[in-house]
Amino acid sequence: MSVPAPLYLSLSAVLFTLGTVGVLVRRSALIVFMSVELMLNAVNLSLVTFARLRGGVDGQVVVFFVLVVAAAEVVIGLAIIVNIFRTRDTVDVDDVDLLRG
Amino acid sequence: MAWRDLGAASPELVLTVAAFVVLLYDAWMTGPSLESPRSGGAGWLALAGVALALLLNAFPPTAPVAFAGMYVRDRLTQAVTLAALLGTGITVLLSPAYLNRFRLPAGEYYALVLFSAVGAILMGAARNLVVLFLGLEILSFPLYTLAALATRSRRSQEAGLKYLLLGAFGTAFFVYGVALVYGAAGTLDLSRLAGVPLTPLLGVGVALLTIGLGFEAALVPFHAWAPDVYEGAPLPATAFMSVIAKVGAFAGFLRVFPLALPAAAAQWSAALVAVAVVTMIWGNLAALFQTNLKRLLAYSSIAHAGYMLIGIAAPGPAGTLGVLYYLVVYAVMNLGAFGVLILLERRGEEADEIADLAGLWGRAPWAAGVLALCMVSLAGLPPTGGFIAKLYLFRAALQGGHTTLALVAVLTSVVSVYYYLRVAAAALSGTAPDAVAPRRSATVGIALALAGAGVLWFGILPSTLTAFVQQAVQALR
Amino acid sequence: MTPGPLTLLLAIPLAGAAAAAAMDAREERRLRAIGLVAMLLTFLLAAWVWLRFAPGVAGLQFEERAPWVPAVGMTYHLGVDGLSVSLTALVAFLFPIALGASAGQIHDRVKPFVVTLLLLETGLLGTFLAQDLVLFYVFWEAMLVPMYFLIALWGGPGRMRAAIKFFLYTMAGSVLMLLAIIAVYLNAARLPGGSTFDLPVLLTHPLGVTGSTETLLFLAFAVAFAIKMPVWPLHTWLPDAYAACPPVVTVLLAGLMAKAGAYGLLRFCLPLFPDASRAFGPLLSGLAVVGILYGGAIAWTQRDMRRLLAYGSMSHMGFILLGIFALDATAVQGSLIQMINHGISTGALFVLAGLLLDRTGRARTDEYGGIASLVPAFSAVTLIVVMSSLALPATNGFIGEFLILLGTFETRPAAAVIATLGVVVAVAYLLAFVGRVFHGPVREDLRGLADLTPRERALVVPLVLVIFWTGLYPQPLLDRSAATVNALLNRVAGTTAVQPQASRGGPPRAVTPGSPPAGASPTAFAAGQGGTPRKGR
Amino acid sequence: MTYAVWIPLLPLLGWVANGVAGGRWGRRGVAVVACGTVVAAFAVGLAVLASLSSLPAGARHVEVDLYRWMAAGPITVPLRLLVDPLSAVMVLVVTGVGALIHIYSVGYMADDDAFARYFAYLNLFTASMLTLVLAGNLVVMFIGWEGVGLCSYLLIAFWFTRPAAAAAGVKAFIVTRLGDVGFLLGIFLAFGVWGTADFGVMTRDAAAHLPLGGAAATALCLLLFLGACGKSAQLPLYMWLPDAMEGPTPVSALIHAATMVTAGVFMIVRMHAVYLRAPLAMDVVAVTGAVTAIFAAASALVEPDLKRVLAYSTISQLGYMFLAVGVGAWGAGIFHLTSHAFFKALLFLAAGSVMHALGGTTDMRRMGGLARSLPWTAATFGAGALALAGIPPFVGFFSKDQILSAGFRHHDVILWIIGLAAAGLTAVYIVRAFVLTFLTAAPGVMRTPGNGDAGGHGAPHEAPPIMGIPTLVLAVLTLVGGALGVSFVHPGVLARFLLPAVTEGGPAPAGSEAGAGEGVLVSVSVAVALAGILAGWLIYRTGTLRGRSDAVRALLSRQFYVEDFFNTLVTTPGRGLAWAFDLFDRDGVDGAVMAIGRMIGRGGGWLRRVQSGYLRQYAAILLIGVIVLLAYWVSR
Repeated sequence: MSVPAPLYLSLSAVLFTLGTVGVLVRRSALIVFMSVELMLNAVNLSLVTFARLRGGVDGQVVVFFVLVVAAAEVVIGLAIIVNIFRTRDTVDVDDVDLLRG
Repeated sequence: MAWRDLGAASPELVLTVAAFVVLLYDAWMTGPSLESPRSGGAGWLALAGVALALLLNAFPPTAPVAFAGMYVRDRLTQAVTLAALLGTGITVLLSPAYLNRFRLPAGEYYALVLFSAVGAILMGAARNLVVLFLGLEILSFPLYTLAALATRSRRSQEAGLKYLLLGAFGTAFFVYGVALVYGAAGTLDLSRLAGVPLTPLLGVGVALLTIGLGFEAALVPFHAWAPDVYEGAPLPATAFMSVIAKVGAFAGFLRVFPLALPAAAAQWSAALVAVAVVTMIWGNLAALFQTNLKRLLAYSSIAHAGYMLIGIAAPGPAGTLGVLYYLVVYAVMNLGAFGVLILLERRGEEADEIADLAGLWGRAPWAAGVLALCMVSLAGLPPTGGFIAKLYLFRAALQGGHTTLALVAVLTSVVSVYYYLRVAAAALSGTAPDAVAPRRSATVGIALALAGAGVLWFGILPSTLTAFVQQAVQALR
Repeated sequence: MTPGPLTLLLAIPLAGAAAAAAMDAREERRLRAIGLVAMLLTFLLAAWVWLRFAPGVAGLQFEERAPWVPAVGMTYHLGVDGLSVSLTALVAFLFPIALGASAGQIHDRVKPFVVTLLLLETGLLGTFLAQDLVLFYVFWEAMLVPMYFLIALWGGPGRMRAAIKFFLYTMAGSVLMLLAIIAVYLNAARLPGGSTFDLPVLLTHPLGVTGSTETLLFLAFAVAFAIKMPVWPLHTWLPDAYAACPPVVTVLLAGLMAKAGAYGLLRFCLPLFPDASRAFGPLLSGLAVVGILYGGAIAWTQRDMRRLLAYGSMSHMGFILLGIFALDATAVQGSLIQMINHGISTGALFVLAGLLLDRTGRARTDEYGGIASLVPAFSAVTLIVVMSSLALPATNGFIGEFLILLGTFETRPAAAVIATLGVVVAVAYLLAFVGRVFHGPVREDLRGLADLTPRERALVVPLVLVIFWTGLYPQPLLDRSAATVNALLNRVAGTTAVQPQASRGGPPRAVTPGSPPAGASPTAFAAGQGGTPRKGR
Repeated sequence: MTYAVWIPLLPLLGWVANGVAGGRWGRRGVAVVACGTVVAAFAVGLAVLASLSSLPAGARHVEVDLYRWMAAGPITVPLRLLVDPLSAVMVLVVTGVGALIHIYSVGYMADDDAFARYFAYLNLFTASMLTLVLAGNLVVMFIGWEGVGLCSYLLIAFWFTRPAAAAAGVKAFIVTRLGDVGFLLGIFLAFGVWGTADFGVMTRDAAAHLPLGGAAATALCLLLFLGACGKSAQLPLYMWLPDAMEGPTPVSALIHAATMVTAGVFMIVRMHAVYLRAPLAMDVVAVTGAVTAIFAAASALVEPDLKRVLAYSTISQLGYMFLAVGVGAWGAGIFHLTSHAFFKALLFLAAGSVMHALGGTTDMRRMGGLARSLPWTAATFGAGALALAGIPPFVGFFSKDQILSAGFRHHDVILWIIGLAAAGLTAVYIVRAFVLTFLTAAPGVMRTPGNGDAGGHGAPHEAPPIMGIPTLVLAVLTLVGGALGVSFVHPGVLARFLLPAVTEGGPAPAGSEAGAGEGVLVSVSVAVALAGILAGWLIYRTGTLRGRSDAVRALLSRQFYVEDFFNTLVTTPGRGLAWAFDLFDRDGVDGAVMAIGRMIGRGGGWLRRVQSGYLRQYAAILLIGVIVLLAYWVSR
């Protein structure tokens, strides 16, 4: 249990970046979605680390909110993605380009 | 949790309760079939909720700070609530005609609208980053759903998807910002942030907070979702999100920047000035040659976000006054503009091209008049509220010594006149053989009358609203 | 506060607009009647104000002041003085004529036309009455909006483009003025009066801006007004707008709106920024001279009737600018009276051009020929108006140009000498116009052209009468502006504007000559009120 | 003497009456109103003259203030009339000759459709001219000055459906306006010097305010003289007058011979006290006059058009007048003005009768032998011609002689020689005109009625009495008018009467002195005139003298290329400049503005392309924002 806090934070940052890259490079809406979830969980890691550092519980409380929010996001997101799949038979975000200009 | 706390949050509670009542009513009355649109009662219930919330908002609570210091209902909250409720109320009035015509599930629609309003108000009342985060999410989730509400419209679905994915992406940055601020300051309490030294970590956190709020406000370069979502979402949803997202985001900006971080003003002000400049230029230029009205208004709303950001970027009482005044006026004038579009329909589709406005004058002169008036106001021309609002913001910019900001603001205003007046002239220009037949709707008529009157009132007799927001500003000092 | 005559002056056309808006759009005759009644009532009230105006008083009269937005120092402050009283009357005078002339031109959407026209009248009157900077700006910009719609909705070919060009061009100038207004207001925070937009209050103390700041503020104001006038080279919106406008609206655009620009220079630029006004006097005089000759020369080349008159109008506005920045009592008086004259003469020219366009639909001068023998009365009236534009003595145009050039000759002889050549250029293009349209062989396809109807006679006769009245007996107009102009020039002459001894030539009297009427402002032009003319040699 | 205001007011009322209601009361009514007002003005003029004569010589300077016209700043301009011998004489000339020509016009214009308009204009002209001569200050004079210019334009272009007439009117207006620029600047300078442009003040205080030969005096006089050049058709602004002959002939008689064109001379006499302060300007006036006199006389030699011959003659005679006033012979100048008014009006009216008889023809190559069918006309024209040539006892002899002798005494013999040469040429060209018109039997006399001008029909016949009688009256005046200024009893009646008006503020004018060798001078000038007549007769009647040079002929027929020079130097570049401005305005000034607009528009188009519709690109844009913001904050 002697892993120093900066490493947690760094891990968090790396995970967050991975998520970001995932959003940018993946074409499947589902994978993009998962990447966002990864970003959120990276943040959670940071929050917990900071809470440990600061010795308070604020950060850990926030984690719960973030989890709830992420769950809600999934609910809405999947609904929409399913709906899109029904109308277009694809979840490739690059095919979703009716609206532009 | 004391009753006093609930009393302070009474407008939000009333809206939340109203949202649930609407859902229950909808489930009760319409039965299992989503196709049954006759649910006018839901709209009235929602309206009653908004009205009650407005009434409660008029009374300042005995103890403004509530929920263990996480929530505050001060004059600023009241002003934000006013803007949010005005926007929500007018939206509720505008919607029934459209919902019936396009067979959208009214109960869900109204409930989502009310929830979203709660989120925006909560952002105005946030005294803690968690509350701000919650407000932001409560604000935006219903909006994602509203955008995708027309389940059989590919455009609506596309709008929903883009909004959701990009919104989640933005939210992630915001949450990361919350985490870093917490890490740097050791607290989530906004009122205690002022004394914290500005470390790079705090700076990065603040920057990430900016991204989340900027996304919701559609500031460049976090704006890219807005044009597509505005165009694809059902009209009343577009109208509503154009207003409520701005109210929430700028309430958040006010809570975070001028109020929580006054000491670091020099640092964040420069960044926000740059964002404001880019936003004003981008929004107005991109709007120039749009032919789709929803898209045009989307870019317009981006531009207006840039104007409002002036009030944040040039901190001080004048800036706060300007933002608050602008929010109220913007809610009224933007909804007035969208309201007229709701009346238009061509072969069962939205008639949202500028060309569709031809002949509107001949069929519905008053609607055309209100549209023109709102366009004039959006363009910031007297004697409308849009002018006074811009005047206050320019004053703030110059007072803060941001001459470049003011210059960009006025010059882009000139550019904006090009597209606003094109729309106004199209609406007023005579008769056209294949003119779109505007629908008649009493509630929309009332909403338009309210919007038109409001635009003129805030422009010709601005002293009442000015005094109201002035109190909000003074109470903060 | 009970509303005074000036508030009423704004309220009558507004009420007329409301009444017209409430009427059935199909009752066109009654709509026009309502509009005409409102405008005539406005005119009667404006005439009453003009007659009751006490000459010899430098300050504001019929003043009305009420808080508007006290939180930000905006006041509802109206008043007339020597600069504005006659212009106000001119506005009220030209509107009924324009509405009357529209009967043959505007056939569709009569209701919004009447409403828009009345709103425009309110805007214009407000521009001349407002004494608060923001209030002024509100009217200044607000009048653009109805004007835009008048061009865009009722104009001829190319109207949309011309309308938006007009709007963007003029607005680009005025938004900078808005920033300058705010800057003046913020700057006043350091002064004893505190931050306020109230012009007379601002003028009770020197503004305290100097150097490049004053230059920038002055330019921001001046450019806004220069575009509206327009001043070369900021004029290119004008030919397009004038040519695309419905002719009756051109009457208002050329006859009245251009004056708002010149008026703004006198009302704001000169008293607020006396040092910069003096510093930029030579430059602006030079631009005026260029405008006179350049506008006149281009007018001569034009074949489109309204473009010809448009450039001619620009040339004439050059004289007004020249007079203003001669900074000489005679010249400024001349400019003021020339504003009236230009309104009447150019207004009349466009009324007549409109009547011709209604009849034939021909915009180009070479599509006419010899119509003087077909429509003698019309031609006679046109000739009188043309002569007034040529500044023929005994017509109004002469009084203005003579006083302007005479005064300018004292302070800027070179500019005056070159500008005097403008009277030759004016002859060239105006007589070319008369020659192409009225003289020459009669075009057979114009046979049967109708002469002035009784209604049209009723429109042009007042204009002709004013032309001769001003030409032969301009003194009532000159008397009304004398004291204000003297006070204004004393202010400009003094480096700090408060010390009366700074004014050259003659000891300034501290007391207002004559008995000030009720409502005369105690604050207006506190410097050298009613002082003797600055001019000396 | 306030009633003097009725002198201009009466014709003005005639204008208003005929202008507003001329169509209602028929030709007879129009004629009565028009002629009646002018005759009445003449009567008032006589009364003014009488009451002026009853005053002591020193008090013959009455200012009539009507009201304060303009007062702005330190400037006050009253609407002031000045009644003194000079204006009284001018009033009588204008109203007298004017009345005769009005009456003549009733016959001449009898068949014209625009009868009422014609007389309205003529009345307006008379009113303006009377305002000009009665003016008490330069500004009021400018009312009349411009008013007569306007009427000149209107009447030259009276038959405006003829492009030539319309163009001639415009030309006249523009060229005279060019001179008026000088006049206006002169007024401004006067205000600069005296603070007023009042004749009384300027005359009285000329010496006090203007150093002799100073720049101010010279500039003022030259500027005013520029105005005079335009109005009186002197070099280089003469070119409008020959073209002005497009107008009806009575108009040419009244405006372009007798009255308006003499306004410049009158103005200089009015301002004589000021001119005396500027010897250089005086010399310029005299030299310009002399050169114009001989230049125009030479131009008249080859002119085929009868009226244009008379026009050049007018220019030439005006040159004499300027020569007179240029050497300070004020009285002689006014005397010649009066005498010229008589004989030149006579010549024009006679020419009008010819045209009337020939249906509007003015080309002398198509005339000839008219003495037989038009004996009265030939006789009256002959009287005028002799007066023009300066043959005693016609009035022209006396007046021209006074000018020449004044020029001789003005230490500058060259002026005298030029004047003498011009007198010789004058005799030649007028004999030529007379011979070609009335004597030589032309191969085919033009008989078809022309369009527009007075309509004669059939064989040439004498004009009706209403045209004949005014011509006769003028012929008589030409014969006996010399009595006004019989030079053997210096100073003449007219000169003596004028003396109070032209001596104020200056020394006694040169023209009034009796000089030694007067008899010799007279003999020389008569001899030159007679020689000219003889030469003319020998060339054009008998054909004895021959030998022509085409080069000289071309030179003369292009009037020494003055106008071509003017066109090349001023008119054509001016037009080119105007078109260049037009081009520059559209592509330069407006082009720059529109380029800004296009640039903004292009930016908008580019930004639209950025909005590609691809979600991942939007995310990338957002990320760019994130990176920039983070970079900013980290770099703080």
